[in-house]
Amino acid sequence: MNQEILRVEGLRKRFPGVLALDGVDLELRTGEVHVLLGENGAGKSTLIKMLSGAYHPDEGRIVLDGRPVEIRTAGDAQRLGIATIYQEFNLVPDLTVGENLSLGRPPRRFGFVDVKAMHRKAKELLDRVGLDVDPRTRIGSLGIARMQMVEIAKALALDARVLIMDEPTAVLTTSEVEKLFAIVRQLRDQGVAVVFITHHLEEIAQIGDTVTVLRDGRSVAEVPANTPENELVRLMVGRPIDQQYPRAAEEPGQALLKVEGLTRRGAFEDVSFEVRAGEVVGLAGLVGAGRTEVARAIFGADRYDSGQVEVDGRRLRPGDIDGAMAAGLGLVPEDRKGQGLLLGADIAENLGLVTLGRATHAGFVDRAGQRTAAAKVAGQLGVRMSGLGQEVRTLSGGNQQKVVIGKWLLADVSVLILDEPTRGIDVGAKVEIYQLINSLTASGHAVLMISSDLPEVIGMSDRVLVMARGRLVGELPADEATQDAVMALAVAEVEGTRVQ
Amino acid sequence: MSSKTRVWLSENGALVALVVLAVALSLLSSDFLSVSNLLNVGVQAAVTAILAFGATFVIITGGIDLSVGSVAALSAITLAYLSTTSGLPWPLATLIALAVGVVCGLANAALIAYGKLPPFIATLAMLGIARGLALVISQGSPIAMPDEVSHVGDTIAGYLPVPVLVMVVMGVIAAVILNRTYVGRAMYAIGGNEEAARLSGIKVNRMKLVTYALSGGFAAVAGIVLASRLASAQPQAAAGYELDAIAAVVIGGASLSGGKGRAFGTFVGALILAVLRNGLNLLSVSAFWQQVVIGVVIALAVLVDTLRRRSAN
Amino acid sequence: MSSKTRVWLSENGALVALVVLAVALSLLSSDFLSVSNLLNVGVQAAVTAILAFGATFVIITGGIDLSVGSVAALSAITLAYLSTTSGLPWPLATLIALAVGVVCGLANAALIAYGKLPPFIATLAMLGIARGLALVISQGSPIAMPDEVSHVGDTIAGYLPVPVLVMVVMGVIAAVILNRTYVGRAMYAIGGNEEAARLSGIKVNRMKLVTYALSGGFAAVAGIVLASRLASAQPQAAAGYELDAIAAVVIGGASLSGGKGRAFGTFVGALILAVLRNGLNLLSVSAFWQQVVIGVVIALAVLVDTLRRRSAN
Amino acid sequence: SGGSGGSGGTTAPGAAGDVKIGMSVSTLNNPYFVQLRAGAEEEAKKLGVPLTVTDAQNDASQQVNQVQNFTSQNMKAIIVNPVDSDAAAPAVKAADRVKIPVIAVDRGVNGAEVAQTVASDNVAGGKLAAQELAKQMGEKGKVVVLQGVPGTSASRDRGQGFSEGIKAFPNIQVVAQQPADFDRTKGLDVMTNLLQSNPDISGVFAENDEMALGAIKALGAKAGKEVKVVGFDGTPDGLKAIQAGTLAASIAQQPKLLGQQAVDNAVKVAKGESIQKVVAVPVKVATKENIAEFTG
Ligand SMILES: Nc1ncnc2c1ncn2[C@@H]1O[C@H](COP(=O)(O)OP(=O)(O)OP(=O)(O)O)[C@@H](O)[C@H]1O
Ligand SMILES: Nc1ncnc2c1ncn2[C@@H]1O[C@H](COP(=O)(O)OP(=O)(O)OP(=O)(O)O)[C@@H](O)[C@H]1O
Ligand SMILES: [Mg+2]
Ligand SMILES: [Mg+2]
Repeated sequence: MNQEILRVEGLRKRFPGVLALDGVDLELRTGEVHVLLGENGAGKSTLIKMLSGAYHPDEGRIVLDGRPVEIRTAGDAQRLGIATIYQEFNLVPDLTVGENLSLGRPPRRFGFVDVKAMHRKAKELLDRVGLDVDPRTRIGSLGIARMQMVEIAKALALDARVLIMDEPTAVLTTSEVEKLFAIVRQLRDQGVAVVFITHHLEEIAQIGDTVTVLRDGRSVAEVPANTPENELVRLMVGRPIDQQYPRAAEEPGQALLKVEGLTRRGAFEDVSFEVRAGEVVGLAGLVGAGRTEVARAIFGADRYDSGQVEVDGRRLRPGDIDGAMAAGLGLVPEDRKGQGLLLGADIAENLGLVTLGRATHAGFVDRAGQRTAAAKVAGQLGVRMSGLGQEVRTLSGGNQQKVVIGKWLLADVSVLILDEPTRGIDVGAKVEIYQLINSLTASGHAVLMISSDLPEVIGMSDRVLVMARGRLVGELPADEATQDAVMALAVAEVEGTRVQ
Repeated sequence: MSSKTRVWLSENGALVALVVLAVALSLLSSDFLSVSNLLNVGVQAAVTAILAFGATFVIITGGIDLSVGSVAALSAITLAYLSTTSGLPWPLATLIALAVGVVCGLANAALIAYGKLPPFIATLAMLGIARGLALVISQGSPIAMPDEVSHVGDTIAGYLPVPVLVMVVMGVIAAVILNRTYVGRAMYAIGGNEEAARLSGIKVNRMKLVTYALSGGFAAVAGIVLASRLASAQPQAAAGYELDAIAAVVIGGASLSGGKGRAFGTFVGALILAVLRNGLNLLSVSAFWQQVVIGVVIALAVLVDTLRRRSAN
Repeated sequence: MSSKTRVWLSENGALVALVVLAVALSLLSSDFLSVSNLLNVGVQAAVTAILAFGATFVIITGGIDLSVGSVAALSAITLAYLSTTSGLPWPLATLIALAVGVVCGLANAALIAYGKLPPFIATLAMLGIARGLALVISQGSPIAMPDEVSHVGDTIAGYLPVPVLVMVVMGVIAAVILNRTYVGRAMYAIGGNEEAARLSGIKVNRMKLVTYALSGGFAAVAGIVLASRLASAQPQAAAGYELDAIAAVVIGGASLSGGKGRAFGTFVGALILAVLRNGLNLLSVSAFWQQVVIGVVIALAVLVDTLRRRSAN
Repeated sequence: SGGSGGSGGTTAPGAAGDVKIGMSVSTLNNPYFVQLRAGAEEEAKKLGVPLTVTDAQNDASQQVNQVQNFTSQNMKAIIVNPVDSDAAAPAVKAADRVKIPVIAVDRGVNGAEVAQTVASDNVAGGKLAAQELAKQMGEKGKVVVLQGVPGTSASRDRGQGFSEGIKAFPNIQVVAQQPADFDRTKGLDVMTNLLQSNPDISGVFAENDEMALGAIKALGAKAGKEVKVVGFDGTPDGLKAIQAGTLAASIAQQPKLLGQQAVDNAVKVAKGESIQKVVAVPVKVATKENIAEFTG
């Protein structure tokens, strides 16, 4: 089986102000899962975008089946049997799941689109990835994890020989990851070559065969996937990391966030909990458990039917973001592209957004002051950029995420809700963010952290709340919160009711 | 109300507004609800509707076409000039006139797809260019349409006006293209997320060529219908119709940011505009107040729709 | 070329087009490059530029304002009517006229922010309403402006035209608002990603009120300048100027999808349009060809800019 | 065949209240047509007939729509002020089919029979303008022409009349013709621009008074002295300018009289009376000397 199928030699790509790739080599064999590892901004996505026809290299060549090939468009890549799941979703929100699955090549009869066949095919693909949605559902109405599963199904539809996946697990919970891995193994066994990008180191040993490490746009090593995590980290970051979850628990103070009986019909019911000063409370659950909905309702981004929210003793009016912020509440949303960032604006502008009001005196904004503050937080988070003036759109995914977090760190709110805060962030930078969370709680702030990354929730929370089907189903103190315990709670409630 | 009905209504909100408007008018004016008047409304909606069908394609891709009125005039002038002044047989002249519309659309698309011009600017330029060429060709004077073509403005069997027929046919064509063809679905994809469309292997530039060419072609048809109704091609015909056409599309539920829109909605939008103008004439509303009333009713019609949709959610 | 210069140029591409256009015209016509002619161009750009500054706010938020021309006319008619016909003192009449512009803008914003109407529809409705009211108030005839206000159309010290002065002042105000104030920065945020702006604590609806109110206020100023130049307020003044204003904003580098745009770019865009019209008059281009030439030059101006920008990358 | 369209035979004479009349005006964005409407409305009030006026906003097809709508309303007579003489034919034919008489006012209708045309001749007016301008310029010098909206019949006819008329004066040279769209602001801007390239002109012909008033603004102190401006229409503002001496002359069309005559005859034809085929409302050259005739 394992003969070479694709080879990349000396690939170089320059963007204005950055040398994104500086001579990358990569060798891909059939029937292997090849993991690309590297810090945020190392050049992973740029590399795969040149294989998929989204970008064109400045120098270097791509060899497929021993012959050099030119991949100029997405169509070229598809014809060569290369399918790609991008880090950022490439779905059309207003079209249905079925149409997105056959985007660009709908089944046709007599020249007309055959809607029935389209939905039939879609159903098959959805079954394959174990996603239980109607092909007629609008993509825009799906949660982010379901969208990711649709993306995966869409790539499968191509029956490719080379399948590239750019951080597919970043937004998935454990059970979806399991499903995904089953699919990947199956494909690998059929001889498909898979390129897999992830920042979850534990996944590498589970699914990978070979690892190529990228650093600063260069390929620095090719190692087997069973290389110890510490070693991988060292190769990637250039130094070892002693503690992945450096949580320093505090003595909790008075309750800063109190949620009582929060209910919105069809989304969540009777959610009550509190978060105290100095505490990090984790909120775990399966995809679609309703965690995001609860967080948005608390913050005032969405309405709710009944219940109440108090921050620092002040009762919040439903649907009043401004009031929530004034009371000292902040929310880092899960969807950075849709809800977090002004993609066309620069980094300074984005980082200053939440604190815009505070930087305003008599109607005028202190932009110099904002810039200074932005520079500071960008430095703290290690945002890899050509300057504060770089358009956020052109940042790497992980660095975009850092910007979303950074703007709230600047706001210095007393209660910060983080929804999937480290999605797509590399190990090194994660530790930086955890340190920042620690310093928040050390200064008496409270943090509610929603995360689908179980080790993270467990490693960083002082208490873990578990949600299932819109209800809080349990609470575990830090020392009892193991992956099994959390999953047991999250799944127990679901299994009885879900129709497969 | 069954959930299907509700979904259907929420997708066809403009229709509700149209019905309300029609009921109100038939109460206010006894002349409104006669067959002959309703056919008048149909005839009066025809040109805007046909232009608007073409604009629907463009708007669904997230673009805008300001040139439709001018292109309509240019096509009609070309037809009249070639057959009347140059003596070409009318079928050939008609074909060339349609081709002129398509070529204008292609020129728009080339500027947008390859020149990366914003659609607003490219089609604004074409608005001037096509109008200017219409004036140059006609030397500023109307040109008589060939009689054979002018029948397009007539009435069949004494009651069925041909413009209404043409409007319906063009509407069906637009609906089929949008719902059932590759190009149509690609338009939605491009308007919904151009980058995703491109990365899914859709040839975005080529699709844009088709889209604007369709808009140009529809404009040519509209121009011919308009000139036939007047039995003469006017160089200043359909001036300012672009805003009406776009309004019809947006009233019909499309979004100017792309990805949304339906031919039926556009049809209803064009009818709302025509019913409104017809009704104000029937009610003898003073000329100055008419513009005010039209403005208010357009806002109300769409407002009712959005409020209803919000309360449904 | 230093990298700073390059960045500056890529942000001010329209300026390059303007310079090329000006050089071409000064070669073609010896009359173009005189101080008096350039001041003429300034005067002729003034009304469009002021309208366009207002439209810049709206376009940056991702909206569109089609009502600016009508609102300008309504404000001017209000001023002239109140001071001439009703005998109000002119400073009071002027204040009320400005308020009328602001109120029209607020009405637009209310429909958009709270009624969730697409900006295209809300402002199209206002286009009709404001124009209709201007006709109703004036009974369709021009009204003389009070002499004191008409000085706004004059020239100071024999050479500096007041409209140019007003344009520059309004431009500076627009630039300061956009770059330095909370409202301005919020406009960019809303246009860049409305949901992200909302989740960052920006009161999106309130900001939209301010945005459209500013646009209405600027339109009122433009209307007063226009009427002062003629010493009479015309009910049909500035009809169709909305497209010119939007074109100026887009030529100046703004994007109709929001988040981008600068007052200086808009200024250059308005100058390009004025220079073009002035040049065509100087060169005595025939009436029919003028529209063609304007169309071609607008397309070329923006094309040069986009191509240059692409080759820079 | 003046009464050819008469369908009102059944209407009892004197029961004027039954006689509904519709009138479609080409545009109301111009004081001239506002006056025409005013004349019509005054006359209708005097005669006690309901009159509906619509504004076609210079759009020929909108006008056809309005006439069709009039037929739905069972108007007894329709007055059309054509946006375009050729394009009005189908509207007239539509009315003809349901036997409603049509009166054309201000502009004629080509290609369809109307019961009556009440008009002043634009081509003749253009000629008169040329003669008056030449006279005031001493039959020599340079002239510029401000044209109306390109492609409109008013612009065509007046322009044609003027160029024919001016040919009789070999020492007068037309140095530029530029469109200003019948608009006062554009008249001002275009005149300003033309003065840059033609500083030595001594005459201006504007195809309507609005543009003439704009041109006068552009000319400043020169208007009425070094440069003679002749306008068209004789609007109130135009007449004021003649009194002030800045406008040399205007070809006055007496729009009020046009409106009056049209309504008067529409009522007659609706009642089945026979009317003349053509009513020529005279165009007159309004100058400072005879201004009293017009302002009275
Ligand atoms: N279109 C672009 N214009 C300018 N710079 C870009 C562009 N695309 C990527 N870059 C830059 O290239 C570098 C590599 O980015 P890339 O997206 O490949 O990183 P990555 O390894 O995928 O990181 P992550 O783990 O955060 O996704 C980054 O510094 C990024 O800012
Ligand atoms: N495809 C769907 N159809 C209908 N409702 C859905 C669908 N997807 C999600 N929902 C609703 O949204 C609720 C929450 O979804 P969401 O995915 O935001 O929750 P979450 O717990 O934050 O999960 P995630 O891990 O995706 O953030 C679900 O309880 C469900 O009611
Ligand atoms: Mg990446
Ligand atoms: Mg979530």
